[in-house]
Amino acid sequence: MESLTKRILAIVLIAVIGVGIGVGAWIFLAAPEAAIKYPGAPSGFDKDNTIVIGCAGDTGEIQGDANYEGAYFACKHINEAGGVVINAITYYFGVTKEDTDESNPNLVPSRGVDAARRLIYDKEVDFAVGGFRSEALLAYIEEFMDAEMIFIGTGAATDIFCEKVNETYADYKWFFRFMPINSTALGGQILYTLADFILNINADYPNHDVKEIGILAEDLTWVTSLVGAIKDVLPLLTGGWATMLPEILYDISLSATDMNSHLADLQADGADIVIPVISAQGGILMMQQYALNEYDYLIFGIDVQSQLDTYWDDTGGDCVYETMMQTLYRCNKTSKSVAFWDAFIAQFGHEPLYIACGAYDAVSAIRDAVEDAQSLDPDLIIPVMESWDRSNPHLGVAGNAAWWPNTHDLVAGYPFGYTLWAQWQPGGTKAVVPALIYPDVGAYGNITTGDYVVAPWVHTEWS
Amino acid sequence: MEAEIINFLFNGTVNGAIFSLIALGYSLVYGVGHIMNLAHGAFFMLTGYMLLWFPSFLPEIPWLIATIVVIFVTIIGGLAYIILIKPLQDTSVGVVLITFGLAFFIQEYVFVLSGTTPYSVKEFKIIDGVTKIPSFSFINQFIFLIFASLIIVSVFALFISKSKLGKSIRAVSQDREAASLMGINTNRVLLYTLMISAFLASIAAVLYLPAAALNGPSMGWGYLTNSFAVVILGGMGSLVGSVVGAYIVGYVTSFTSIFIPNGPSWAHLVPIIIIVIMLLIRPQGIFGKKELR
Amino acid sequence: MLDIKKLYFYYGKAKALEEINLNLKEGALEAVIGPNGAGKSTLLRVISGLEEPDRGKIEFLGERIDDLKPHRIARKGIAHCPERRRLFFDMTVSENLDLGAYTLKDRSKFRELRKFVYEIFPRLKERRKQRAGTLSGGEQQMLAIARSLMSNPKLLLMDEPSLGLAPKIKETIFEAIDTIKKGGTTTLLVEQDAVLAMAVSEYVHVLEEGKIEMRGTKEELEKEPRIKQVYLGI
Amino acid sequence: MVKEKMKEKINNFPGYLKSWGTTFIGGLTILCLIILTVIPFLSNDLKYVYVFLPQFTLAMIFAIFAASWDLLTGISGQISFGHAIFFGVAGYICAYFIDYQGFPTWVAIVLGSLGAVFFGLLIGIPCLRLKGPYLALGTLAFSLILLKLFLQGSLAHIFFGSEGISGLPSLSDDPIIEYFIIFIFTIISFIVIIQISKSKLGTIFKSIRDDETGADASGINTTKYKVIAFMISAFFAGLAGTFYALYNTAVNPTGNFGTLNSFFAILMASLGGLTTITGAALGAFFFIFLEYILIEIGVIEIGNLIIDVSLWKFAIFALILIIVVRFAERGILRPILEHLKDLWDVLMGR
Repeated sequence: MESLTKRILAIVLIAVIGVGIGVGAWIFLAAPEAAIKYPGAPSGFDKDNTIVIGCAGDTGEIQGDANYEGAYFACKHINEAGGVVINAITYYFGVTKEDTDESNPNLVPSRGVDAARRLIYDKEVDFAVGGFRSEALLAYIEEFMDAEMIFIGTGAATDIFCEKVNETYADYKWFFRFMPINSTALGGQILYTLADFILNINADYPNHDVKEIGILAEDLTWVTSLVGAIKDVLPLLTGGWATMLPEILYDISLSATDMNSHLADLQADGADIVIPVISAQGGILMMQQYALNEYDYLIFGIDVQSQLDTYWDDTGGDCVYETMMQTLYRCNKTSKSVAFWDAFIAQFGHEPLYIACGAYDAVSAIRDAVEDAQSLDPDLIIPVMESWDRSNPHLGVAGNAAWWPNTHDLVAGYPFGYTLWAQWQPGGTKAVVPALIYPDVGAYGNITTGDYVVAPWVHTEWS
Repeated sequence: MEAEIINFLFNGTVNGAIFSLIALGYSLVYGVGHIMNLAHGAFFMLTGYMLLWFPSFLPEIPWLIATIVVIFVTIIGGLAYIILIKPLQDTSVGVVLITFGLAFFIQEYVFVLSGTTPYSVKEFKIIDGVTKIPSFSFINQFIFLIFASLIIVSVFALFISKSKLGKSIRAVSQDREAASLMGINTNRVLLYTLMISAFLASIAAVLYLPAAALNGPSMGWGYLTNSFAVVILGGMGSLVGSVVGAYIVGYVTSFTSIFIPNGPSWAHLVPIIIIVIMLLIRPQGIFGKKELR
Repeated sequence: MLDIKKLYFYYGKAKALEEINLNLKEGALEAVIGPNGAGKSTLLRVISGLEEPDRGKIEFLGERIDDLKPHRIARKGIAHCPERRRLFFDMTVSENLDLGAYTLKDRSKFRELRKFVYEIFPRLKERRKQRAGTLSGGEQQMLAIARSLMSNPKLLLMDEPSLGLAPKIKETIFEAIDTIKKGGTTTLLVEQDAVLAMAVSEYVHVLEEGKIEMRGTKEELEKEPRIKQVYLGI
Repeated sequence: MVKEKMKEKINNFPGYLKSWGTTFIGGLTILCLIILTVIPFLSNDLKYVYVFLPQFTLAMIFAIFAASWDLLTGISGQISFGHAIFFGVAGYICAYFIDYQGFPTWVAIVLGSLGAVFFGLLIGIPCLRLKGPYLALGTLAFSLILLKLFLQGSLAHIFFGSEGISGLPSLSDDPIIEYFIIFIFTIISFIVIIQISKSKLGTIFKSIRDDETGADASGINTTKYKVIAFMISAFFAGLAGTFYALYNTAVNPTGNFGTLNSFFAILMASLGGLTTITGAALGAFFFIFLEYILIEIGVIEIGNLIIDVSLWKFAIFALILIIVVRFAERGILRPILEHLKDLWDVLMGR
């Protein structure tokens, strides 16, 4: 008798668990349609009339959030302006995001692949923007290409992607790069700027030869070609004036003592200018030791973290006098730049990161391309986007976007894609300083917003 | 050349000072309880982030905050032992897994609160500024760190050799069973050991990080790897070995970074290579004895 | 003083101790003899809490101690001088003695005890600054005994004090045991060398394969032919 | 003689299978296999096929990996904290031969796995002298060295640098076919690993684990068998590594050599329960789907409190690990099986 009760109980239990799993699965399969919201799109708007932009980035981290903010902000502006009309039907824009976990030091590429698939097959996005870490993007880009979906890169600078477009156009034609310009072009702009800067500053100090150039870079793949180019070309560009010190390629897990020893090493070698090529945490260590020791050289180069407005506080003000490449700052880079900058700060309470500018421009460009093509079909949209060349650029907030034929890569150089050079100045403000690659006053007004300030201790030492 | 040698000596010494503080605690815990505490680096990292968080709700008196943080981390070390490690201490895989879990949890918790953005905590510097000589400038906080480390290590050595608790710690590390026969509560001693170890890691962070930076939630692992190298070099559980090993690792790292071509990118491989070489040649370390068990 | 009732202990599934009954009066010196692997050391390990018995009861001064941790038992006044000495080899002789007196709170008692053990083992006094690991085997054994005396124990458990020692040193050790007995410390001695054990103790238990096979006073046992043959070699 | 025995075995096999199928473990295994076989066909929904189903594929890849770790550590007692060495090396070799030499995918998979075996030999021999935590440290150190070497930009011309190798072909563009390829390989791998652990070889491994000096004394060449354990384990870890590379269509240093991978193997195997082998599969499925569920849940809003669960996913992960390790020392597979068996017995009316 007892065993029978037990038996019945067990069967009931299994039935309950079975039904539970079934219901769970049903809810899980049925839910996505109802549950997905697309921020930015007008509420209650039909999914069929919403163009959904998928943001692939690292949720909760600055780059991923910037990508989302930029895309969201663009959608908001587009929708406020009445959306886009295709064949007499009004479409609005919405955004959605997935976490690719790209900025995790222990990057696991399968997360990015998973996120990409979620965007494509779950959120059913129409276009995707994002990506900033090449290793991750290299893995998940394949998903978008397999799904024949237009993907606009907003953060990764490696040439590889556009080389792939060039080599196997049929497989990769859905990829476009909106931000930043590729690393080769970036290298060129850095080289010209630096060469000009070295010669100018040397002229300012008759009592001191500014000629010894050091490089401090993290030992990762993206820097190798850049560092190689600086080493080989900078002396030539300065007419043999600049001499290069042995470059320091450091392990990214370095400590403060290591950084101190590298900086002291550069000092001992007699460096006058040090070019950092840093994307990760090394920058803060560098500036901290630099400010503390007041080393007798200038820091002028790439430090991605330094582009953030929080960097001043993060370093406790030690980043003062650092000059770095920055895609956009509040200046008249294009006619839209200043207005965008202010509106962005009003919306989000902080400055837009370069990825945010890229995502904003990318989504705006998608809108224009869709309108021109009068279709959502990538095969019709791609030719429209390809038609934006140097004679017919697409006006954005971060520059005039024009693509080289076949590569879907940005054209570099004023007035198309170029980077600004900004310096942290006492008091925590940043100034766009004059550089060879752009005029002080451009087509839309003043580009530079201040003059370069030589760190006072260096000034004393040199004069 | 002169500047390079000073650079090498100074930074090597600073490395040694910081590694010795961190590795000492690690080695102590291993020696006493055969506990491989993978959360040791996380204690170091957590201290740094607490220095960052606490000023927002405590009065901004640096030394007070620093003291509270150190006490906090010490208590966390103790709790980690009582709640997590003690029930598993007989299985080496279990201890490793649980301490890894703890380290991973602390790391992710810090990540959720502060992300991977680096931060500065320089308001906790004890001595600001630098001391300049013609060819080199010494960071004062680092000079202080070197002396503080030497003092702490000496006090620690004195404590271990003279105090009653120190003697019981040594007794437990040499023969746990015999120690318990003497009436020593071995688990209690292990608890104190873990707290001391967390305390040392925490002190190291308080002394060092203000002159450095919080380099993201995963920065603890590098110090843990260095601790491995140090204790493998000096001999697992040998305290003298830990200190000597720490300075050796410190100088070798610094030497590689300064004098070897392309050294900076190899400098962090050096401790790991030391681990492998020592394990293959002399697993018991320079000062260690062959394990009897 | 010590009362063991129906004690069972298993190593995994192997029976190590089976129905041990043992009663020790205050001030007595009793010995447990038996061949290698009979479970003599295990018995002491169970008493001092290093192993937890599977069944049975151990009472010390009327209190149950079989479920206590070793350090608690040590604090109750049971000192265990373990097999193979188990000294703290990296520490000096005097540090070993300090640790022996770990549970002792009274400083004057400590000094008194130290004087006492240095009297029994003058060699230790000479070598008090030396590391225990550098001592000779006999000296190590002396230190082990001295160390267990330092806690001023009510009951001393002594495990194979003669193991691996030269005959001459064995004698010294057993003279010391005799002195300790005269000092009034209750002692349970486990020893393989039956001749020596029986020479000092009043009452002897014979442990074979985990069971107490025989017991009696020295005189009683000496009459047993099996004891004569196997243990005394007569 | 041997042939006849084999023949007899083969002839008896259907009967054996039938009787095995009615036992509890056999029935459960067959049930699981049936479920795993029908799962791909349950829905045509794109999300189901492209997002949900690949989680199974991924879980199976990690199940092979974790099982290989269990073979080395659980069965043979050689504690490895650097299993990512084999996982990563095989992935890289496979990727290299496909991308740079144009080899067919399957040849590259075989080469990758064999490369891992070679590394098993390479790591196994020097690590022979080490025991327990020292061995753990040694293997960990080896994996860290490889990770750093592959990460260095200045060595990119040898080790492909931080960006690794990308643009590999998938096993199949159709997730269902990919699923079944991995499924078949998982079954084969598990059968082989379980058979090894039950065979004479497995007995030798276990005897080395339980008492190395004893095994040595009874005439077992422990050195040889330890290296064999390393090599077999490395083969399966390598197989999983090549599949993982093809699943991602790319390899990079942290993704393939990352210390986290080694720990994943340990976590999964010990969650399921050491030495059970099948526990590794349970652990792999548990962790992969835990992550999946946390991402699915996404943002929770409780009043004013907004918690992004997907941000907390690793913290929750770690917490679960701590709880499981702390309170379920034997892993969760055996207790679950025991309870299920009770239920089964009740259902069968026993």
